[in-house]
Amino acid sequence: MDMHRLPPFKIHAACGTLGILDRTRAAVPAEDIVRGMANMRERGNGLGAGYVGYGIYPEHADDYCLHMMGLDDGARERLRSYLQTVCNIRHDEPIQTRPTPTIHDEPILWRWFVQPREDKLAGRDPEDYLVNVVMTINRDVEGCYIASSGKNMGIFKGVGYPEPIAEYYRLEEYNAHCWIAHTRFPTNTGGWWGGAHPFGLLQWSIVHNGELSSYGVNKRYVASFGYECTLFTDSEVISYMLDLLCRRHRLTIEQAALAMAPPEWEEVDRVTDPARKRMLTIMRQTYPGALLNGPFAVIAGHDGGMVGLSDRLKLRPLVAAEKGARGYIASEEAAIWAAGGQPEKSWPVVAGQPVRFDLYEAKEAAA
Amino acid sequence: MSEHTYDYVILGNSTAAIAAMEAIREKDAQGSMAIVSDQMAHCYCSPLITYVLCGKVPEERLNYRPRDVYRQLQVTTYLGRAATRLDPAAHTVTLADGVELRYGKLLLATGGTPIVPDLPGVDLQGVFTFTRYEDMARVREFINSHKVRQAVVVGAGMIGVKVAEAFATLGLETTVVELRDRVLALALDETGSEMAEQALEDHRVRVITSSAVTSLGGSNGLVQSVTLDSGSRLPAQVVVMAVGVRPNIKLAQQAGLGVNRGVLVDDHLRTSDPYIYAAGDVAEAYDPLTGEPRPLAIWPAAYLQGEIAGRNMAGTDVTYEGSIAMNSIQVCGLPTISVGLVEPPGRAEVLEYRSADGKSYRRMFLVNDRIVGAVFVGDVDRAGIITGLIRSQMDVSSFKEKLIQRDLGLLSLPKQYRKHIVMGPGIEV
Amino acid sequence: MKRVYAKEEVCIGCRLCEIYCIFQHSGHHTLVKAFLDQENLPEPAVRVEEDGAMSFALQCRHCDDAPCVAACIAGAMTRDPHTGAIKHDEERCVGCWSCVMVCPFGAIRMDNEKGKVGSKCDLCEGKGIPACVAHCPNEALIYE
Amino acid sequence: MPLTTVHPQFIIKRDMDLCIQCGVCTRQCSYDAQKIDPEDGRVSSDPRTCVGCQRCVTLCPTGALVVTERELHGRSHPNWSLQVQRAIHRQAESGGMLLTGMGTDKNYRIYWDNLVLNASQVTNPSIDPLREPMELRTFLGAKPERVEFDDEGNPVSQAGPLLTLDTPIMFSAMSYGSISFNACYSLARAAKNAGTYFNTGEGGLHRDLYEYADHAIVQVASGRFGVTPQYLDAAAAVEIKIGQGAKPGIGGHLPGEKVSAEISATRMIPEGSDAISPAPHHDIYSIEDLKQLIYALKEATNYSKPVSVKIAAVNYVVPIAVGAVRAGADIVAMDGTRGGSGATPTVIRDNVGIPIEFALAAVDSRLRQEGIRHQASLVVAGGFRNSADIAKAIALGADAVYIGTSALIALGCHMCQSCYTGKCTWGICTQDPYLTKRLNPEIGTRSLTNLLRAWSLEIKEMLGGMGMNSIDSLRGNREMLRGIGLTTEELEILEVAPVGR
Repeated sequence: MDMHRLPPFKIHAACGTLGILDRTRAAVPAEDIVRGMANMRERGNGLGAGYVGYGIYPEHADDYCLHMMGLDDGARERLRSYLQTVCNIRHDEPIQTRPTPTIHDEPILWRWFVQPREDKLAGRDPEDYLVNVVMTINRDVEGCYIASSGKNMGIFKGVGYPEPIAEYYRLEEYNAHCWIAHTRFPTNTGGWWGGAHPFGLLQWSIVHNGELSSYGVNKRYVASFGYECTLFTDSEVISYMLDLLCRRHRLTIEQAALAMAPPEWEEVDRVTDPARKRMLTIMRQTYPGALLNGPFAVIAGHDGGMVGLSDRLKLRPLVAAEKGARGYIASEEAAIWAAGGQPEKSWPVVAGQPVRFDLYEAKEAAA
Repeated sequence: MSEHTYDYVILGNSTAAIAAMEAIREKDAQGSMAIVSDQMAHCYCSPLITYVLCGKVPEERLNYRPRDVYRQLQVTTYLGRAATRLDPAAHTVTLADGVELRYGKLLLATGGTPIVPDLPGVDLQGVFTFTRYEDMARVREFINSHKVRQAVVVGAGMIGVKVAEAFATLGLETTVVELRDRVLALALDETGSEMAEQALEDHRVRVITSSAVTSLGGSNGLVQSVTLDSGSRLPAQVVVMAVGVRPNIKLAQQAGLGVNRGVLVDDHLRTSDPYIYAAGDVAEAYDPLTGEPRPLAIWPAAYLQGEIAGRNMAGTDVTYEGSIAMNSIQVCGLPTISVGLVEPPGRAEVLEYRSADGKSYRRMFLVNDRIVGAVFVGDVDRAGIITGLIRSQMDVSSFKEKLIQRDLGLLSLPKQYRKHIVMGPGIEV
Repeated sequence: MKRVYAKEEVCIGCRLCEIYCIFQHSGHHTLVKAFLDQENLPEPAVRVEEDGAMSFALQCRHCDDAPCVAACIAGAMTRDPHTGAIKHDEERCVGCWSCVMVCPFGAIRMDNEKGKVGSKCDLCEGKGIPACVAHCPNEALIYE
Repeated sequence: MPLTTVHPQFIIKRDMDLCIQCGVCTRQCSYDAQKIDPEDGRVSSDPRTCVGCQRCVTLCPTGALVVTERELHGRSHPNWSLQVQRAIHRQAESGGMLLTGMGTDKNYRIYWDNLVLNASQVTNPSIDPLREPMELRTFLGAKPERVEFDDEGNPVSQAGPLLTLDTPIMFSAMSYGSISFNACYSLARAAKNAGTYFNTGEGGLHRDLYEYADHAIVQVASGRFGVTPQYLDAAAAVEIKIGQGAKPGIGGHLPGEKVSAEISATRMIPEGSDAISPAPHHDIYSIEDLKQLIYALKEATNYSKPVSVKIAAVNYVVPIAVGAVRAGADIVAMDGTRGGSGATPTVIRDNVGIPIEFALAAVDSRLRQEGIRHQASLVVAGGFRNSADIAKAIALGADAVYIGTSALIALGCHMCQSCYTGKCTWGICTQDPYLTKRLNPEIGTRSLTNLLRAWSLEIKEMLGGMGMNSIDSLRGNREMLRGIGLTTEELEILEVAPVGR
């Protein structure tokens, strides 16, 4: 199964998504997220599932953790030899797994805690540097694919239903304050480990249910800023888009959502407050390439918490809920109930309007 | 209140009266109205009586409005009874049979009476005037019941010429005698009259001009001959006196209303008495071309005056801009039209056109670049354009040379005038 | 009432208005048949005036205070109280040309053989939009 | 007159059973091919002068006329086709350049017909244009690369002056002088109705059209005709005309007899004098000269409106277009080889210039690679026939499309390619008042507004079918295209996948 040089065609899929965040950073037991995902079994076809956990490597909180999937034994060493040239490898170890029925053809799973090498940074922004490293690995290091590259977070995904994948990756051994999970219904591929969601880049992780008809425009837009799409999935493009808008253009999440799911011109024309109208107009004039058109529902995880966004016509379900310190976002409310019992408050995510749950500490910092 | 009281009373039953009746009813749906006429006939097109005489128009097509027009407009009719006395103070008019009508407003539309010169033998049988239906009926009956071969018509005006044409059509040996030196002198200029005479001659009507009738000879009460001032004697078994018509002002005069040759009226067609109006041949209204009032015995003017008088009587305020003299008469198949002044004052500019075959002729008179009169003989196509220019007194200097051309059209007129018409809601000339 | 107005700036002098006016009043159902029946082919009630690049089509204006109705001595020219259109009754017309004398547009056409007024625009009453308006290729005639 | 060996091009057939001798055809033909024979007053026709404009056929009330192209006869020869022979006959007679109108009639491949558009089926649903607003709003001009905000959350980034289009279709440059005032007037009013723009071409802006100047893109061409401060000030945008698709590299020539009083006033040239637009701008001999002119125009309009540069699509269109963007152009308009023209040497029209499809694909890709695609909008022109061509162009990366010939056809043009004669029977490409009346601006405006409305509806329908409710998601979305019957190099240049992949 050639992971790298896939025929350049678009991968279509439907999916189920669920995100749980404990805003006090308290650990969310893995079984909660797994129970929620099991409830959405119908939304997947067993050809892909995955989880992202935030706060799982407290001891390496400042190091970038690269989750590697290797095609063959040699892949690890090939990655090591390249990685040494660009980063200081603090520590590397296998990702603990256990044999699990229905999980097979698994790649070599290894994680590396790294820091960019000062001598190679040459004044460049370390995060830009790391993005390049990840894209170079995915493109040039034979048989090697980086699933996630953020700090104190990691993505555990593969071919299978959500429960066996959780079982296989022994998720119960991790203490994450935020789990985001995804079950996949790919259509035109047999499914492969790297293609499963979530898709991660640095702190961002994306699970996505939908089908971007604007994929061609979005792909070429992020490409013109140096992001090279190799997986041809919507979530890859969306994660690059978030990284571009929030990290490099330093837009707030609301502003990024305005670029990706802007109000229609009819609505903009009706806005009376001139400042807001000017802002909406300049955003749509500047970011047509960021407009995600077609149905989509996205849950994005980042250091500060979790965000949900759906397309401006709400063609895919997305619902949010709260229970105590916990924030939930999911494709179905039933999954939320299954994960953590009846929430105090639940509401449908408004079309085109982001819903965000932030860690309490992040709020105090910002306030 | 006696049953003969009406809001409106109209004396007369011709075009002016009918126009007034219809105008009043359109403005005032309820007002009670009566119409009085010394003639029994239903309102009829008087100019057509010569056509009926010679059979060109069947008698049943003579009526000017449908038979039930009075019933439809709820108008009470008093026909065959002349009005004999008018009392403006008492607002009453007394008819020949003694019936007295009380009126709110009264219209005098009694038209004109034919002038009958006081000549020896004028009372002989076979001598007629020819202005009313009865005249035509009596002439027709006389011709059918007597051996008539020759006819003489005295006066070659509008009526004289048409009666002569009718007699000739009936096969009578017809002669028309005219005091002036040419026929239709009031309507046409010299060339026009010449062409009209030629048409009459072609229709076997003998024309004798510049001569007057001195006496009529007859035997056992029937007219047999007409003697002229030249001394010649014309055999004739029927004679029609068509020397002219005079406004019928006797009633108005006796009622003390202001009269001249006709009943004097203001620009609302009111007479000197605020409740009495006058319209048609009886009235003497303003003529914009001559600038002073004069009686104008022409059909379109009568209709217009009647309509405006009616509207004013019914309470609206409409001014009458006056009518210009105009005549359209087909002399034995030769169409002739004349508008405005036929004898132009002093230094008028003259435009003239004569077709190669001599059959059609046009002449126009301009006074400081405004057309004041025009004559068309033979080819009268689109003559109304010139009529429009005369009525509007438009400055024609910019297209003067086009006026007389045969293919005169609206395109010959300045764009503004044309634009206004072609795009305007209708006639505002 | 609705009338036909000519927009001189866009009249192209093609005379289709005249052709369709003739056809409409010809009593025939096909244009070709109408024109084959030469003898009783009616005159068009609309007349195109042309002088170089200037041209426009003119027909009876159906004036509000129509002088022709006033002038007609035979009661042939009357106003239809319902439609307001000026109608000409060929039966009653005696060919005295009083209407020709007073029509300021020269829109009344004389038919000298018959000695009567030729065809006069009846606004194609009962036949929908006037034929001249319907068939003007450049919308130079409007009916409003 | 020596014998002409140029045979008539058309056959005029008249069905005598249908002809009613009404003479409409004789009044409508401005080429004396239909005449009334004075001898018997009957209509007759002379095919030698007929140009096949179908005017008589259209206006004949009984449909009695058929005008067909006359098949060229003579022995066929692969190298010496009968058309080639005719051209030589003509030049042997005239000794001059052969002129023609309209776009090339050589059957180069039309690449739009080798591209097909995508549609959603299951995984992503179509969006129903009847229920959802389909957004075609398009902005032409320079946009910021990103939006920076101040502390209060207000954007500090500024877009350059922009044109706002309600539909990504504009009317291409057709000057007053080559086409009639009524045609210009119709284009102007239709542009205003449809919320888009018309282009004055090299002919200046007629004083009566200033009322529509807020929808005008005014051209500054090598002849500088009619370029005044008011002209620049009143317009919505200024366009420097470097080239035209039908005649890349050469200038233009409006014969003196066409330069009426109105045209001379609008172009500010003496009445009756030939209006020559020299081949190069004689003040632009290099890219930096273009930059100077661009900024001179920006200064003159104190940076209040976008400045466009129109070039013909030629071999080096990529460096030229990218250079123009770097020289400060807010809009780059590229006119492909199938573009139309009122009068052009046939040999240049048929042999010079490249198809717009490749120019567009290459320039859009290069601008994206250079990361400056946002600095200018791409407008393409040249032979756009229907809304599918437009949608495909937008998918390749165009912001908007100029249409010229299709607009003329909407106005009545029947592609007889005789525009240069100035006797256009449809009143479009002529100044003769007897002919210009035939284009009623009310009808012209309505036809053009209808065309734009129809095409916009079709584009919305196609967008909905592709699961999009905004043109922003189609612009440059080459995923939505697939190539049929194209070579791999062609697919590579177009960056379009073959059907089936």
